[in-house]
Order: sequence, then C-alpha cells, then structure tokens
Amino acid sequence: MLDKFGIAKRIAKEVKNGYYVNLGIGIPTLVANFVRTDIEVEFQSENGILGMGPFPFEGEEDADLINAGKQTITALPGASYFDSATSFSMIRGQHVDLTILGAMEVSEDGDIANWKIPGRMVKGMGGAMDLVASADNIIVAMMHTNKAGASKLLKHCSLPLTGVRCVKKIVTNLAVLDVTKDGFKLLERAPNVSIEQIKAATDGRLVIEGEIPEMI
Amino acid sequence: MLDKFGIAKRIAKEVKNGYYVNLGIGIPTLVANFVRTDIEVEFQSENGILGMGPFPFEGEEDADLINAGKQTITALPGASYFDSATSFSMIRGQHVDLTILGAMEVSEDGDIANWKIPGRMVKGMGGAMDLVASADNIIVAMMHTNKAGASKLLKHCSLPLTGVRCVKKIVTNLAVLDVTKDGFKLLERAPNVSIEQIKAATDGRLVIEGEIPEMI
Amino acid sequence: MITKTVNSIQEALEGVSDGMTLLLGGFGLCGIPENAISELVRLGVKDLTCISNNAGVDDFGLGLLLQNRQIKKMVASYVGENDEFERQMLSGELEVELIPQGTLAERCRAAQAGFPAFYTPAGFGTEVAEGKETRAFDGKMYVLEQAVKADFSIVKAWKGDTSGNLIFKGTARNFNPNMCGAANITIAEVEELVPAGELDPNQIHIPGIFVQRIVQGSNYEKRIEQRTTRPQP
Amino acid sequence: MITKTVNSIQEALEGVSDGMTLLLGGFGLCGIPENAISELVRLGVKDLTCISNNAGVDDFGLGLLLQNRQIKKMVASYVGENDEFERQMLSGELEVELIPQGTLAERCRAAQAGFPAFYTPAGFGTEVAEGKETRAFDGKMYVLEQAVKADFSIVKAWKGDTSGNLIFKGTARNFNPNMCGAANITIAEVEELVPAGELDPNQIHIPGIFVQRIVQGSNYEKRIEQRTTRPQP
Repeated sequence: MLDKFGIAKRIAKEVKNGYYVNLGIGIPTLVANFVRTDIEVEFQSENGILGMGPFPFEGEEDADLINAGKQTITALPGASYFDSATSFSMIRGQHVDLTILGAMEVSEDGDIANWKIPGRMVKGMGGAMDLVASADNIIVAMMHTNKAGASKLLKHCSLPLTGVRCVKKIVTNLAVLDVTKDGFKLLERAPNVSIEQIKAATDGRLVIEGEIPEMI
Repeated sequence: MLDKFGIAKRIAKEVKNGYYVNLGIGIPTLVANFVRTDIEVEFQSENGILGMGPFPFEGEEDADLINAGKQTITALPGASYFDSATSFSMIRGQHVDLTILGAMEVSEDGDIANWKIPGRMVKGMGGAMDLVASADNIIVAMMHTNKAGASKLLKHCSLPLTGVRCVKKIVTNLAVLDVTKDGFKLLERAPNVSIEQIKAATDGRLVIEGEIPEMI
Repeated sequence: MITKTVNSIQEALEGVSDGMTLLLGGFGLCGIPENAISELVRLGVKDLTCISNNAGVDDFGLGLLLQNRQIKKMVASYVGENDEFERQMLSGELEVELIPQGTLAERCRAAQAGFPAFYTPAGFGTEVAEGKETRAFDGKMYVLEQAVKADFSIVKAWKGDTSGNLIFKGTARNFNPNMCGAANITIAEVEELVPAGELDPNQIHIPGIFVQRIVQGSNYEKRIEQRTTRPQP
Repeated sequence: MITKTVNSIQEALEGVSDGMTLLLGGFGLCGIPENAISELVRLGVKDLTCISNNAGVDDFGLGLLLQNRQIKKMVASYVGENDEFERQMLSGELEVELIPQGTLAERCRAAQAGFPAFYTPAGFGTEVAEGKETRAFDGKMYVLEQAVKADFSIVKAWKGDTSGNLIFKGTARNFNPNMCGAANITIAEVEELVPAGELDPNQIHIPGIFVQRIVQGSNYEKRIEQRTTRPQP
C-alpha cells in the first residue's frame, strides 16, 4: 500500500519530457519532488506563474510570490508571471499538457467531484472546473477510500460534480487505473496489495484483464 | 467654406478635458494639431499605443513606432504600448471617449459607410467597424459632397455599411450637424456658407430650427 | 497626459456606498488592496456584493469586512481559508455565488473589453451551468457566461504613474489587471507612485485608460498565508 | 525549462506545406516576421490561407507571397496599400475575407485561450454579420464570432529566450502576442535570443508555453511605410 509520497512518486513517472504540468493542492504538489531531473518540464500554477521552482529557503520567502495553494515558492530561470485571464488561457487553450489533481469521488465514466459537500463543506472549485473541462490529460491522485472506508471510485458520483467524463487515469494508495468506456481498468497494484483488496475497495465497474503487475 | 484644416480645427473644439480620443486616417489625424494645450487629452491609435505624440523630427523615425495610418510617430511621457486585443478592449469597452473618423456616406439615421465600393474599391474596414459599433461619441469628418458633387449626407446609405445608427455629429466643409431622430439637425454654418448651399448639398432630411450661427 | 492621482485612500473611495457591487483584486492575501479594504471597514458601508477570487482569512483581507457584516453577497472561486465565512454561509447570513476561477477572470476581462458574453467549457455538466445556456461547438459542450460589471473595481499594483499606468509584481498580479476597467470607476492603490514618463511604456501591464483614480498606498503588511520553506542547504 | 530553440529559419518552418492556414503577426510592415516570409517565398509553398491584419505592400511583407501567387485566400482587416492585391482580388484570382480589426484580434485570442466563440458588437447590421448569429444583450445587438485556429502561427518579437518567452517592442507588438498559441505550432523569430533566465519574468509579454519554436532572426530591414516627420525646431 502506498502513502501520499508513494502516490506522488508513481504519478511522477507519467510526467514526460517537454510537458507543462499543473499540480493541484495536496498530494499533487508533492509530485514535483519526484520528477526525473534529466527531462525538461515546467510547472504552471494557475494564480500566475510558469516555471515554478521549489519552496524558498527559510528567510527568503516573498509575499508576492506564491502558488495556487497560497504557499511561498520560487521562480526558476526562464519563469514568467501573468494575470489570471492569461493563466486560464494556458489551461483552457490546452497548452498545459498534464493536470494532476485530488478528488473526493471519481465515477467509472470519468466524472469527478472535489469541491463541495452539500450542507457541510463548500470550499469552492477554484480553478478545478476550468482544469478538468479543458485538459486532455488528467490524472487524479487520491486515496482509494475515504476516511469512513467507503470507496471513492464509484458507478456514479454522489457529490456535486466538478466535471464530466474528463478523468483519464487514477493513482491511489492501492492501484493505478485507467478510465475506459468499460469502466475502471486496473493497470497496476500497489506493493503488497492484492486484486481482492482492490476489488473490495472499488464500487464502480472494475475491468481486470490478464496479469496485473505490481508497481515498480 | 472650410478646407480640411478648418474641419479639423472645428472638431478640435469637441475634444474635452480628460478625453481619450481615437483619430482615424485623413482629416481626423489633423485634429491633434488644433486641440487646446491647456486641457489633458490622450490620443489612442488602435495598432497599439496610448499617449501618442507628434510626428518625429527628421532622422528620429522609429520603424517600431507607427500609428494606425502606418505613419511614424512619437510617444509622450506616460504613454503605453499594448497588443491588438487590448487595444480593442479599450475601444469596445467604451474606455475611449471620442472617435473621429472619415466617411463616404452618412445616413440621417446615423448609419455610416466608409470601407468598400462594390466592384471598384475594397480597402477593408480596419478598426472602423469596432470603433463605430462601440463608441458612444462618434464624430464624422468629411466633405459634404463627393468628387462628383453628390451629397454624402443621405436618407439611406447606398454603399455597404460600416455601422448602423452610430454617428452622433458630422463636421463638413459646409456645416456642423447633429444626427437626431428627426434627421440631420443643422447647428452651424461654415464661414460664408448659406443655408441654401447646405440644403442643396444635403440629400437626407435636414432639420433647421431658428437662427443658424456661423462657426467661430 | 490625463492625471488620475488622488491624495488619499479616502478620496480614492469617494462614492462607494451601501448596496454597491465591488470587484477586488488579489489571490488569497497576495496582491490585495490592503489600504482600500481598511478604509471600507472604517467607512462601514454595508450590504456590499464583493467579487473577488477569495474571501480573505478570518482577520485579514476581505475577512475584515465579513467580520464586520458589511458583505451581503460574496462572489468567489475558492473560500476555503475562512471560518467566519463558512459560518455565515452555512447559517444563511451570507449569500454566496461560486464561479470557476478561469470563468471569473474572463467575466471580468469581458466587462473590461466590452464583450457581453462568451462560451467556456468550464462547469459544463455541473451546478455552475444550471440555468445557463449550453451549446456544442465542434463536438464539445460549452456554457454561456456573461460579463460581470461592478460599480467600483479596486486593485493593488506595485508601481503606477500619475496617468494611471500600472505595473504588478510577481504573482501579486493575478486578477488585478483583469478587473481594471470592469467597473464604472477603477481605483488603483500602488506601492510606488511615480510621475508620468518614469515607467517604460513597453513594460506597462495596464494602460491608464482602464484606471480612473490612483493613490499612493502605505504600510503594506503583505501577510503570507502558507509560509512554506525548505532548509538551507 | 523546456527548450524551444531551433537553429535556422528553415528548421523553424519545417512542416509548412501547400494548402495550410497561417497566422502572421504585424500591422502594416511593422512587426512582421521578415525572415519567415522570405523563407516561405524560397520554399514556394502554395495555396496558402494567410490570416494577417494587412497584406503587405507590393514588394515587401506578404506582398512577396502575393506576387509569387502563393496565397489562395487572404483574411485581413485592411488591404489598402497593395496594388497587386487589389488586382488579384478584383480579377477573382484571390479569395478575400475582410474582418473588423478588433474581431480579428479577438478571434486569434479566442483560439489561444480555448474559447470557441464570443459576442461582439462590431459589424452588426453590416455585410460582416451576414450568415452569423446575432443577439441582443442588455438592449444592444451583437454578432457571434468564432475562434480562428491555424496550422502555423508565425510571429516576430524583439527579444526572446530559449524557453520561448517573448518581449515585443513599441507598436511592433500589435497582433503578434494574440496569435501565439492560436495554431498547432507557433514559430517566433526574434531580434535577440538570450538564454532562459536573462529576461525579467515580470516583463515577459508572452510566456513560452504559447511558443513551440524560437529562432534568432537576422538582417531586419524594418521598412517604413509612411515616413512622416516634422521639421527640426
């Protein structure tokens, strides 16, 4: 079973040379730490920076330089700053190659819910609705089940949607799955996780074909 | 009767303190020379400059600094450069206070034609269609009649339109007129021009109420 | 050049009154018009509709207006950092409209640029599209969104000149440029106000035509929401 | 950073072929991609649809492609400086679509920004609106205009870096930034190409994400169309 760092590490393998990548808050933010250093990648943060670097050294924080999670960051050589409309031109115009974000629920059709629990919590969608409606390549990073132990991979989402038919791949603490027209297609098991465990934790339709390798 | 400089000089009186002004090609360009120097005015050119100054001194021309008429210009202290989309944000968003442009025909409803003579001449509308569709305050600068002696102030335009019901005021070599719901309302006569001359040169409905003063 | 300078934040906010709609720049606490927000608190204007990407934190930014019950309706994309906000919203004291971030930015720009409406893919198939026209272009579905125009737009810039030209800094730029000119009156407070001609015309982010009043700000706190660092090597 | 540099204008234009649609920056002869136009002439690619604000003059800019009969269709806002253009158009050899200038700029930006369509007031009641949807918002009439996407977008900038970031100069900026990212591949030729990190990230007009290939240009003629001066005082 993976922890959040393991999930981030596995997703980092999906980041290819020449990719512009938008990382959501939470586990996705950790992905940057695990991307190969021999490829050219740029991170975009929708509040207005391309070429985002690591967190600053203590004492070098700049209040005018944050990411979409409101964390202090740095800019790499070759970075640029821009306004919010331009930032979403990058996203909506499909110039960003890969979007990685968290979710509360994903359906077997690729629907995603991650912004609202009616009557209990409304943080807002931030940039997530623009991201999922625009990106060709969306990976969800999340735990396979919620704190109550219920599956987050469902036949239909029960929470208000963020976007429809948009998620392409899911990496959880238990597995890597593609969203296909037949349902969640199991690609890899997390170390020491059995197919039975994954079956038990998945409410939506699960497609298992042939041998399912353990992630490396 | 006025020449083109006289028309420009008369229009310059319509330029008020605090106005952003877009000047079209031809007579309108001359208006800048006659604006009072004790008021604050900025000229916008739709190719991407606000705060346009006079033509450069000989030898100081910059190929990267032109107006919409492709003439070399200068920038005043406080000027800014911007892209075409932003330029038309200023125009379409009604941030430009006054638009002065030429015309081949104006109708008594305020329609204007100035970009095409079917089968003979097609220069294109340039920014004129955006300007006339957006501006609240449009003054047309033109000769009262064309080279063949025919009126350019018509009941209906015969040429393809640039915009509908948009012209508010017309300054010609013969007169100053407002476009009202009743037609062209004569406000002033050019020096030594009689009402009869104006009547004879105006095809559209002409409204003459009371004494019509000569322009000062 | 047309002079836009006013001498105080009081003068800058002249005309702001109860029931008005305000656009306010900033992302989180980054690039917010701190001086103007303080003055709004002092003025005590109420029943405001505030449109801003976030709602501040409990004791800073728009959170100050929330604490003071001056906001009737909040329009934002993300409001997750503010307990008082959540309390007022869940209790029904506060009207809330949540808008996708890119849609919010473009609705401001549409007002600035004179576009009444545009089609965007964001929110199709979700609550956000309810009651709105949807339409296919080239096989993909889009939602029709309208320009959002306010009474006042209040932004913060890094440098500005007396003609209203603005330059922003780093990610403090965010919504600020998009909100300029999207209201009847746009007010800019700046960290450094210089005479017209001192800014390079090639480096101006927002030309002065989009700004009606510019004022020298003071005492910027620039609070950091999530101070995140790595150890010195 | 992602490297966008190519070593020659030949390499930059790789893949441009007969029948393609090209977006070309510039206003008149100001800010046009001179090197790329010369290379298009040398390549002899034909049946092109060229979208650019103007069509050059008889012997410079896009006029060179017209002389060479490489353009099948021209989409522009103003074409008044070119006799050969007028001859080809009136004789029917050349297809021409004229678009209001602001609409052209925004149709490019819409493609860059992923908007399929928007409503604009320009052209309502004229030929330009024929066959297009029109609609009232708040009592005023607007025309629905669509994004214009090309195979290649070819722009000229003043400075650029190896990551594709661009800075334009003076009014040579014009349509160039709006066309970046409005095509499958955007090519930028620059007067000065510097290593990533040498441009101030706060002063970049177009972030490199909108550019796929950047090349150091050479021998810029920068011809002036209307040299207009006043006497030395």
